[in-house]
Amino acid sequence: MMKAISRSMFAASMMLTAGAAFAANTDVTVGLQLEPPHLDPTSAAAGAIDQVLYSNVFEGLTRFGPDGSVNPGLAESWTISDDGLSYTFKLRAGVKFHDGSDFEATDVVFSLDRARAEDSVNAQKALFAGIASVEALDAGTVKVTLSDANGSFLFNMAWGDAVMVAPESIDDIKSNPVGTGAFRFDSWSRGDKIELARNEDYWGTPARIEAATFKFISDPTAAFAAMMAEDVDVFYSYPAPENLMAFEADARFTILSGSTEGETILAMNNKQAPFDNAKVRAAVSYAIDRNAIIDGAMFGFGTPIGTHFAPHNPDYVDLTGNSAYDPEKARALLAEAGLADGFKTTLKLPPPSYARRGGEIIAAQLRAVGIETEISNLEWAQWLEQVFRGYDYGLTIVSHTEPMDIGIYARPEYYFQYDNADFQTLIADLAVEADPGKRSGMLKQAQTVISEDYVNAYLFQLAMVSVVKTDLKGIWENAPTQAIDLTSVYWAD
Amino acid sequence: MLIYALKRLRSLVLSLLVASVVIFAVIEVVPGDPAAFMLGINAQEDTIAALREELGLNLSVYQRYFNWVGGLLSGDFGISYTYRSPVAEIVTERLWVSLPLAAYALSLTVLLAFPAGILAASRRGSVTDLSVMGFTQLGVAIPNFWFAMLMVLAFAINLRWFSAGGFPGWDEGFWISMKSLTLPAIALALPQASILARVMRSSLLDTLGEDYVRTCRAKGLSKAQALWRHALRNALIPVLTIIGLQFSFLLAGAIIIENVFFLPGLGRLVFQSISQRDLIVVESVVMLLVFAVILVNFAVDIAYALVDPRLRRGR
Amino acid sequence: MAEKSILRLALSSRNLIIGLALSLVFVIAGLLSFLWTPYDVTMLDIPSRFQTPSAAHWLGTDHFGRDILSMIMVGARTSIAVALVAVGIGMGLGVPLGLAAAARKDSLLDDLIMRGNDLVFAFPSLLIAILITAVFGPSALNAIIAIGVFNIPVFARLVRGAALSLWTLDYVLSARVAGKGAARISFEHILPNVANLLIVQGTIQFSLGILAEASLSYVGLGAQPPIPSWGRMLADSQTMISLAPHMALFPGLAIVLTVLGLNLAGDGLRDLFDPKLRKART
Amino acid sequence: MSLLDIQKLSLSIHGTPILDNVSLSLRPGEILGVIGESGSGKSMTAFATMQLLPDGANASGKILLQGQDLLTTSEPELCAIRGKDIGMVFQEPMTALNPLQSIGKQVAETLRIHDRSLSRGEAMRRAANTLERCGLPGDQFPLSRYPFELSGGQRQRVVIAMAIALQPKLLIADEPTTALDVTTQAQILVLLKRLVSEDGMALMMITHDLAVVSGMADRICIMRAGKVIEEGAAGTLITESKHPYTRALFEASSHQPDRIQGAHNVPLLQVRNVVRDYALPRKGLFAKPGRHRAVNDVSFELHHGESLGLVGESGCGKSTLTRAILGLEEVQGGEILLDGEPVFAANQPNHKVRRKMQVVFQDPYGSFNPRHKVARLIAEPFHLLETQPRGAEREALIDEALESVGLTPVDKHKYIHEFSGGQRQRIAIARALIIKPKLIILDEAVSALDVSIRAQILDLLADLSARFGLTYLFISHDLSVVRAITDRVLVMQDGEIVEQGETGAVFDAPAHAFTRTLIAAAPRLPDIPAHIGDTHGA
Repeated sequence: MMKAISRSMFAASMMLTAGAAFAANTDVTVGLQLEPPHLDPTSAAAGAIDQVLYSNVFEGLTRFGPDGSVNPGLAESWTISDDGLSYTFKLRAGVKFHDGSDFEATDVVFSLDRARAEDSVNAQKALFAGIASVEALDAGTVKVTLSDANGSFLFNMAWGDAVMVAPESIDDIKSNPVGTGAFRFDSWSRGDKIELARNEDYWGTPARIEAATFKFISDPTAAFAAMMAEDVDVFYSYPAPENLMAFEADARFTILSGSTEGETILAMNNKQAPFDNAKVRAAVSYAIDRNAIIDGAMFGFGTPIGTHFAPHNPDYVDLTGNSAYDPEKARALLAEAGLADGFKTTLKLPPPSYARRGGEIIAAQLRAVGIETEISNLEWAQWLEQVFRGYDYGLTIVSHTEPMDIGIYARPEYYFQYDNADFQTLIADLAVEADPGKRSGMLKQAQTVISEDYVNAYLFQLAMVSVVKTDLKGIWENAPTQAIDLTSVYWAD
Repeated sequence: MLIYALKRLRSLVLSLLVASVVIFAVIEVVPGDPAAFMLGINAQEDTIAALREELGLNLSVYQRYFNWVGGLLSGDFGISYTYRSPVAEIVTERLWVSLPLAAYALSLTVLLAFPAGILAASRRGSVTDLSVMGFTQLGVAIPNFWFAMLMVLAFAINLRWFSAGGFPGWDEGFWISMKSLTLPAIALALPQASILARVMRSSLLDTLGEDYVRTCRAKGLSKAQALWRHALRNALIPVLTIIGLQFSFLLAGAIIIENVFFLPGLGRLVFQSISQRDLIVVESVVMLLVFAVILVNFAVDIAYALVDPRLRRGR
Repeated sequence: MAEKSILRLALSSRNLIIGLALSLVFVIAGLLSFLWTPYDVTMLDIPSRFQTPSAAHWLGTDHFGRDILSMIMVGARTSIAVALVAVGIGMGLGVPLGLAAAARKDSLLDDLIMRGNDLVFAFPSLLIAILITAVFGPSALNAIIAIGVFNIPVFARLVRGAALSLWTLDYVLSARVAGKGAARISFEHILPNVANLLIVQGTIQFSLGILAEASLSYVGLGAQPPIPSWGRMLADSQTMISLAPHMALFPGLAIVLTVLGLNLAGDGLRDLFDPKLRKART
Repeated sequence: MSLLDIQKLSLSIHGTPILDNVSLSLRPGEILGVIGESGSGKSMTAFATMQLLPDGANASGKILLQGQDLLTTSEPELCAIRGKDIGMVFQEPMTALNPLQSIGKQVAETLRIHDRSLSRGEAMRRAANTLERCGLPGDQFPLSRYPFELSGGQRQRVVIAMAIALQPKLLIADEPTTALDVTTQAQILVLLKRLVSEDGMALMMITHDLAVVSGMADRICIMRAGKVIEEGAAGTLITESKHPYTRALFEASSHQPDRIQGAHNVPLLQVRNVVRDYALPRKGLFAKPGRHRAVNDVSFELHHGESLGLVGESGCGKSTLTRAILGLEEVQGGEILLDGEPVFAANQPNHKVRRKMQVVFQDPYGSFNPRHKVARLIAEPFHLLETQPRGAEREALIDEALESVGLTPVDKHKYIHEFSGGQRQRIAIARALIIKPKLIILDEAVSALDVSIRAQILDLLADLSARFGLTYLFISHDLSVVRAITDRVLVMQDGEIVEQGETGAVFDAPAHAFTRTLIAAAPRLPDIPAHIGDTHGA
């Protein structure tokens, strides 16, 4: 309901200002920390690709709203069979790709078949795993048949990895993406910026701005300077929270602080001694002062969590009480586990500052209860190799930014190696459960189980802080997915 | 002259060959699978295998080496793993930033170092000499990235004379681009100019002490004439060596400065490529840089011959 | 005229004195940090972060509320140890190689050693250091190796060049007449006479090592936290430079002063050893 | 009126006194020989006249050139005088020219610097004339030649051309022939004499070698330790001077040590058909490296107790031959036997043979490792022995060696820099003696020494030979020394022995053309009346 109201208010404000023509400000420059490696959202995990292209250039059958809700996208509407196994999508009419070709049912079949093919290099292939067949009933209708009922299929189809591509332009997609969105790709000077131009033939409400530039500034100091010099209009997911005070004090800028899907956790290697002992895991959890970490590493931006679930989700349960900061109790638990003198372990940290800074704070907090950590700072590639695939670690800090990913706790081979048969059954049941009430209950139960098993130490929900010029309106505050939807961005007077 | 050049050329080719083996060998052992990196943490094993196949990572080491070297020779640097576009294209794009930056910094270096070095040498022991020596001593000691940080603080954040970084692209206009390269070029040039000024000074002092300078004085040349007409050209030989080294350093060693000023140059490309395990880019760029260094050394050798008749006449 | 020369003599030794004094300050600070620092550098005190210099914290505190003076003291230890060992590697391998190359001038061995040296020189050093740490993981040890490798050709070349001119001297010929072999001559006659050069170059490489260590740890490839290092302190301060400039100022000054001190000391030593300059003076 | 009049010139450099009240004068067209041993201040007198003194120099007195005091003349005026009114020629022709500039340009520069209006072409034309006058005709030595393409003597001609291009009134020549071979020296001296007489220049000829000036100077000035000892007309000064230092100097120059002829007819060293080749750097990329034959089919014998001279100009192969005899390098043909055994056997230097010979080198400064004490320095040859003496025995041997060369055992605790050049050469001899060899090779062993010191060392060598029955191979370019100390002499040219025989016979009646040239070129002192020449020692 609230959504609907805010949507109509947006629409109203757009109507009011539409008459005024802005000679000067018809474009926007967005600062981003990471540059996409290439421009195909369907064949890489890099979030930067989605940030630039999702919903701006590429669209899927469904799409995420600013609040994380799933809305119709290129599919105008759909019907679901009673057994939940077949979805019939009715496509929007008159949609054209940027190269002028029509968007038709065959394109949907092509896109989905490509993503789930044997030799597919889609980074989220699991999203398509349940699809048994995709067929075009006519030019405007597609039928997708699933092998098992999947309550989150429509949600899956909204992901950036499930956007619609055309066979005609697929060969060049990595350097010249052709989609159906409100913006078309214009140019890319690698290492510096990507430029998008408004798609004048857009099927829906055309974008308010004429051109958008994504500028890649990995260095936080440079980001600060670029923002201060007004070289960029908005810095999305600003990388250095320590500078936010300066922006707050400056009337030219507004800070948007929203939630993300990023549960930041101190992951423990559940199969490696001593973390195979729940008491030790509990001790670690009690030894950690979440507020000190949020304050010290994130300068106050972030919400404490007690389980692996996003606090903005209606099904969230606050379980922080299960592991409130209590060093005495941590020491007692260690003693119970036979480790009264503490122990030594490794703490492997990927590059983001939440991990690097948080790691130093956690190391100090663990040292206070007798746990010595040897910190090694890793690059992502090394982290994937050593921690994620090699299980060669004791502790690590990482933010899980995929939406609704509590299911990873049901995968015993997942890097923290949590193996709980009851939990696995619970998640399997959840996947086939369609009833919203029951689903909610099961989700809450799942949160509680992993919290009470102290699988990991749950730290905080990553905040998404963006610095925006005060005059610039329509930037999403929250980040239900890694996207910067510019379709409704505009300049106020 | 020709024989001399051919000899140098032969050792150039030999060095390149050895360098290519070394580079390939080093990069082969870098841990971290590019395919796994690209697909992230939700990827499935078969997807990664498919990508490895697509990238040609499943071939044998020898095959990959020969493919790579063969490609280099025919101008085909391969396709970047992450960017999925030809490495040659990416590198060319970056060279348009790195080369002008290196050239700019080198010009500044020479423009600062030559007058300072010559002045100090010609007035040895004077206040000028002492202050040149003092400043250069300081210049050598300052880490360039720290100096860059301080300049950003002063000129970009506080005074706002320059933008803190970034590169608008040459299409935006020559002067705008040059302006954005100015702070980085100064940060790079300051330590190099200090080194060069010191080399210039000591080299010039050495030649000023040579017998033939005394001969010139006996002919009636003033100190300044002896310096400009005779000592300077002789003093240039070690200076040329240093300039050669500095150019290659500026080309490759700008990694940190490029990061501080977020310039889309070669250094940053390599740095990013290493962390993204885009090994083919790393290999090719390192090879290119080594080639540049060796080529510059070759050019310096040839320049020696132009300066020094003894080499020119094949002795 | 005469007073001027005395002045210059005094000045050159003043170089040495100031240089040694500056470097010693940091050596002593580093050594002292084993026994005592004003604050524990591993203890975080987030509420008192970003404090500017005061009586309690002479150089202020960093973003975790750690005492910057204490961190600089411990960082001195890291920087000096890394640079010193890297110079050791360079000398330990470079000197024998240079001696061998000079002893067998124009032989295949000489050619191999010198070509190898050229090759190492042709590689962009910082890049290779980054690659090395990418291969073996970031640590102080790998930083040492990465810096040390590039010191080898420096010393090899220096020693070869100096040794070559020594080999033409009559006392080496006398030793050969006395039946001494190349190895023995190298260690008895050549090495002691290049020792001065080695000390001077060693000082310079030492200072370059400090700079290199700072660069590497600045990009995160040096000593790992919680061990403080000057380069990482600068890296940490970078995003906070407008918020807390003192965090960037003091570690930077520590680097500058140490390097300056070592360079001055090197210059002073060179003046002291260089027979050409010495002859001009007496 | 004097052209140059130096009055009471005193000079100190960085506070060290160099010249003390030096007064001398030169008339137009006159040749003045300034003679002195090292450290006498003769070169500094020249540099003071040119006003090209090193930093830190402080001069007082007067240097009047045609009445103008050069000490008070401004630097721009001095620049106008140098090269135009005074020209100067230096000792070391190899380094006196800018290696990067053609000889034509360098000579033309003298002309153009003093006459701005002179066109480049005209200056080059006149440079060509000047070079031709100096014996470098344009058809053989085009102006575009670079210094490295010329020999030492030719370079010295270029330096002279630069100095006389403007026909200055005064030419200063600072040891202009010291670095040259005797034959070249003779040519340069002839050239200087000719130019002086043609242009009516005055010449200040600075040298350590009396013989060089005795034939050409009008007047001679003897300097010692910064002072002028004696000055006078050349003829009378040489023959009639009563000043003890002058007399000692003359005596030492023609010193003849008392020697006992003790040669047996038993060969000690046999050199048979020795050939020594060097590889030259490759000419072309794929060309085979060329070979240079440094020693070509050389044979001779050296008998027990004999003193054999080996004479030749630089580059004739005598050093190469020395190294081959010492067993330092392998020969490509022939054999070298010492006491009947090869010095180089099975590609290995033969230690057993080597301990029978030792060597004394030319340079008293480069012959010793500056970081070792004398005891260790002279004990080095012990390495050749099968059992090295230790402890007291070793000390005794060191003491004995030092005493035998006129030093004291105390000296063994000193470092080499504490000794003078002459003392160092004694230490070098002590080092050679310590293992009691049969043969000592003296490789230009006295060439770097001042005449008075040289005389002492020659006496010492004669004495040692008598006491220990030593055999000497005396290698030198200096004919007078060879004549003084050897029984027989070998003359070497281009890697071959062109003449050998009794020293006296060869010198008095040279058979080979080269020997004749060599002997004719050697400067000679006029005979000194015997009654004065009796004074011994110094």
